[in-house]
Amino acid sequence: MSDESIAAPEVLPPPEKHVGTGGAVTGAVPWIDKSGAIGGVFKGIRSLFSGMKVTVGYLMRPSTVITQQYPENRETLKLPDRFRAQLAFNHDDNGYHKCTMCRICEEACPNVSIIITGREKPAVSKKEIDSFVWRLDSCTFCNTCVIVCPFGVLRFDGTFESSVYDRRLLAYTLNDYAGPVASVLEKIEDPEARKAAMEKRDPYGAHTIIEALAERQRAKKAATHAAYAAAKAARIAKKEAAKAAAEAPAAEPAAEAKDVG
Amino acid sequence: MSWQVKTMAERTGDLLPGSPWTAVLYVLLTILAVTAFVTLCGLVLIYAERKVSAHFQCRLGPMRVGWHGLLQTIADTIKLLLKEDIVPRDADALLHILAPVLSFAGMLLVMIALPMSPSIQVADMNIGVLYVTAVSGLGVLGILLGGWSSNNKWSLLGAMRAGAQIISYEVSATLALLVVVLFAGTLQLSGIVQSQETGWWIWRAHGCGIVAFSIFMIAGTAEINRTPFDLAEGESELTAGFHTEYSGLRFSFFFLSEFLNMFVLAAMASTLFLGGWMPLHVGHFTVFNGIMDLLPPGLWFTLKTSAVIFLIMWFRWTFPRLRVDQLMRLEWKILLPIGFVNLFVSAACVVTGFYFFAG
Amino acid sequence: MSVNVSTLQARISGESTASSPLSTEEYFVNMGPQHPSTHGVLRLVLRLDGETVRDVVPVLGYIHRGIEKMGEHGNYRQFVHLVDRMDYLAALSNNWAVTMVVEKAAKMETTDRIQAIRTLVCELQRIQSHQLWWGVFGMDLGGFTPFFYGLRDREQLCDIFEKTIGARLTMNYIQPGGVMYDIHPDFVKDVKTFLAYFKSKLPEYDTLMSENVIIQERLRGIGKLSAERALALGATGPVLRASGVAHDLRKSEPYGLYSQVDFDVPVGTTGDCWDRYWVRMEEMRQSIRIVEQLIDNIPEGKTFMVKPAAKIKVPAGVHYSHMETPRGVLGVVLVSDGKESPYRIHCRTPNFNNLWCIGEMATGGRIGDLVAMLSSIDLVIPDIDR
Amino acid sequence: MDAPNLIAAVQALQPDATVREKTDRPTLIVPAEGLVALATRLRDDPALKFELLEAHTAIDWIEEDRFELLYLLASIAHGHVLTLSVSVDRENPEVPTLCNVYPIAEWLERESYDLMGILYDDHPDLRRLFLEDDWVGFPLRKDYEDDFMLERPE
Repeated sequence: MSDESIAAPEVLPPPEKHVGTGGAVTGAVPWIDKSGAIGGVFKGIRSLFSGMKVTVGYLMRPSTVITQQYPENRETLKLPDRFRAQLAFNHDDNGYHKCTMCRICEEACPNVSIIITGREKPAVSKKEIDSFVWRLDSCTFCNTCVIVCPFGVLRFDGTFESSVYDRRLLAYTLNDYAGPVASVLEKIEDPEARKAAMEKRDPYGAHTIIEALAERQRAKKAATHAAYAAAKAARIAKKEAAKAAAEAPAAEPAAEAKDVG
Repeated sequence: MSWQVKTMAERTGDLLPGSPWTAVLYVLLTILAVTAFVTLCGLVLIYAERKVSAHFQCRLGPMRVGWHGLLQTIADTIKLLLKEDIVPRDADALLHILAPVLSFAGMLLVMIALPMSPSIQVADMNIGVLYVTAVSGLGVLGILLGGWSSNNKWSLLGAMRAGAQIISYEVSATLALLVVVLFAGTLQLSGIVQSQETGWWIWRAHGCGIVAFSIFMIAGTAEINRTPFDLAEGESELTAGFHTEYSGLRFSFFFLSEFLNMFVLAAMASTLFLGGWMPLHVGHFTVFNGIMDLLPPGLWFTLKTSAVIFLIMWFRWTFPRLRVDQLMRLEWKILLPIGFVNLFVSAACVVTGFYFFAG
Repeated sequence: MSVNVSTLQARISGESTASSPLSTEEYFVNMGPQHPSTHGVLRLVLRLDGETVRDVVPVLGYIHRGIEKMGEHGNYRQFVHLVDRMDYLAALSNNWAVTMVVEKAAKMETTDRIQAIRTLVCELQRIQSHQLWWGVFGMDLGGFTPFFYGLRDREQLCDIFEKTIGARLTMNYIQPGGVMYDIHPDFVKDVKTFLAYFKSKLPEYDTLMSENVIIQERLRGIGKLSAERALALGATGPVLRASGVAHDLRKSEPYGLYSQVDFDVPVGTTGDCWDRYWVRMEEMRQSIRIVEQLIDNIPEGKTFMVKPAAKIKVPAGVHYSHMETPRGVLGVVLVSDGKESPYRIHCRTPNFNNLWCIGEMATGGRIGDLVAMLSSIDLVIPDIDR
Repeated sequence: MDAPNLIAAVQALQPDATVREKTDRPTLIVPAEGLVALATRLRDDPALKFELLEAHTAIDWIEEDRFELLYLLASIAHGHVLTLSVSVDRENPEVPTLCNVYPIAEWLERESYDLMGILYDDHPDLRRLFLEDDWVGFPLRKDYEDDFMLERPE
């Protein structure tokens, strides 16, 4: 019985190019030789006992337990820097961000989890961000927004406990304030003027923006459907015309000429 | 040292002529004690299984409810009691309800015959071994009915597997029991325990005992449907086998009887092969035997039973499951012939008196 | 010639094939979509005769998300993260397959460092994927403990990936033009620690499972698939190699740095479940070899060749490239019309074709065998449904 | 066999096969009628021996009003690859099935029928693969629409 498993493959031997650097491995199967009835039984039983030795080894060594008791070990639980849990804005020591509202991240996001709105009346510069909305509920944590951002505004941080009771709260406003970027703010000498240019933003206040967007989307979808239907009708009409034209020429070549005209 | 065996049934008999009402009270107390024991035993076993399996697998197991999860089983019981009890629409409702009770009753009936110490035994029948074998067969009826009445193909498959498996392995288990009966010369369980006063049957019989013990353990594990013989449940094959359609209290009956069957098996194995409540005695070495007698017999029984239960758990958390035809082959082609040969050899040993401390 | 569109009802209401008067009644039973050993939402309609399987009809689509259609609406870079969700146990391989076809079509240059990192993480993920498979295989055969050991060792690799990539499952790491991040400073040290650890655990895997007599009895001669049938049924990866065909794209069409490393291709002989088991066990050892050769020799260089936000333009035409994931050949057909988003993307996923073999294998076996066969194919259902 | 030789060899079998441009694999455009015969010969010819149908997919060229079917063949014994391209009419997309040549085609063609609506003649079990039996429409077609589709907002 054991010979079978070590025998060379009979069908379709591996082509030579596969052998290359290492070659194909066959055989060396740790197969229990059951050629002798009694001996085979004993070997089989021994294999069972060696398995039992492995498991009892772990039972005897409680140090091998790897369970982490999660809520209790919050203090010691350290997630790596790159861990993708929640998108966050990089605010510098003054609390200023660098987002210029270039919308590269919004465009790169595969599923519209980032929605950026600009201030209607910018205080200082030409374009100022109003809200940077990130939808955790539709985010796939692909990290694309972080790597495409030319100013390093975004980062993923390890705050992974983000459950809430209302799913509308899963849309976060990431920027602390609506207003110009750090470089512009730093040019303003007067601290009062700086404060006036900045407007506080609530991290959980994004759902109004999303609802407005959804409304727009519904309207657009209706329009798209109408466009699809029109395109389909046009295609069918074109096809009908072509068919008619294909059938027609034998009978009425003049009619075709009229159509073309 | 001689052991005064007095069962609860005998005590009731003693009480009956003088004060019949006390006797009735005593019977009621005994019933209460057995029920309490069954419940407690189930709780402990489930907790032990979860902890042992966890540490086999580098886990911690239950840790939250109570100290190291001690109250986890109680919490689970409450959860099971509060769950909705569903009887499928197309099920045979009467049998569906009856099945877990039957399964539980079979286990409970065995429980009263187990000698746990000289004074803790409900009834000591002179046909104890026969009774245990017969009554423990009731369990399979519950499983078969449960699987059939559920009106679910997976359940039916599980029940059929269980039926074939339990009835087959009963043969081998009985053959192994007979070896001990031969050596002890009695079917009475307390008699078998007392016959091991000079040593346990597992080693006194030149190998016959250990072979019979191995067969009994394998066949017993198969009878109580535990891995590697858990084909009736086979969660990766049959989702949950015969109890797929059970929920809440009825499921917990199946669950509890499965665990208590494990206790019954371990208790039987320790009674027959490991001396039951009898301390570790070696022949007539009085000093050694005297030291061993310092531990009370009840504790000896508990220790031995726990050891056997641990062994069964160890099997479960190490081995994969056999296939259904391999299971049958193991029984009819391997265990049964070995069992028969073993029985004949034992008979020869008994006739010739060729075993340790004979007579 | 006739086109006859059928339904599932028609497919499973066929006449019983039993002809003997002593034959028993056959019946249908649904295995799945909620079943412990279909590993997800796969549904198999079984025609059973007692315990014997007479026919298997897989019913798919419970997790079909239309990834191919979604791909047509985004740009090339946005498609990469979608394929994470196909074979989620080998997300890096999926990323690389898409990246490879885009880079090949758009003729993007890469450095040796990029290729070395890609090769390394993919091989580590091959080990990771096989570890999980090993555990699940044990569980499907009724032994629970291997599952925990497999996951325990997998966790070590998850930690390594967490540090470098930041994700545990849906990586989106390999991008057209490079890799998202350079490797973490601890990467080399961590991988070496892991290799030392895992090499001591592999013999334990063997003791617990491979050498166990029950496992061998359960797997030997079960679910045989001859080399001809395996090829005809389109099987690839370990399933094909277990049947005796040494087809491994890492050898035959080396990509990444596979041409520079020395490794063997394990090949089975009979194509039964045991061979598939053994091929995967051996592949873990070979992957360790590959990682060992590369880990000290990661060349220096850039890790991203273009600006991450740069638009990718693929010349019009049909492009195809394929690679060897832990489960077989993952090919991506990319049809471009020269615009920013693909005109059509089709993924030839390994599990889709491998699952088709189950009908061939399972007929005549028992339910327990069917579970072993399903597990030995190492199915990941989202990879089938896409 | 390298690509030019391969194309020449196949063109010897099927003289009206033309080379498809803009691909990175050797690709031949063949008519639908002789597909089964050609595939059988490609599989059985010892010099070609395409034993693996690696992938099969359909492309909806809606502007040109046709479907293009791609059959990606591979030979493991010889290590060469070939793609067959078949064009069918968009209104009546019927092609012969390759089930009898490559058994895997049964699934690949079912997928293609399910999502693209290609009809395969003589297919033994042509039914939906992913979607329900009563699904209306073929989602991968470019003109497919249903109420669940979301558009990316501008």
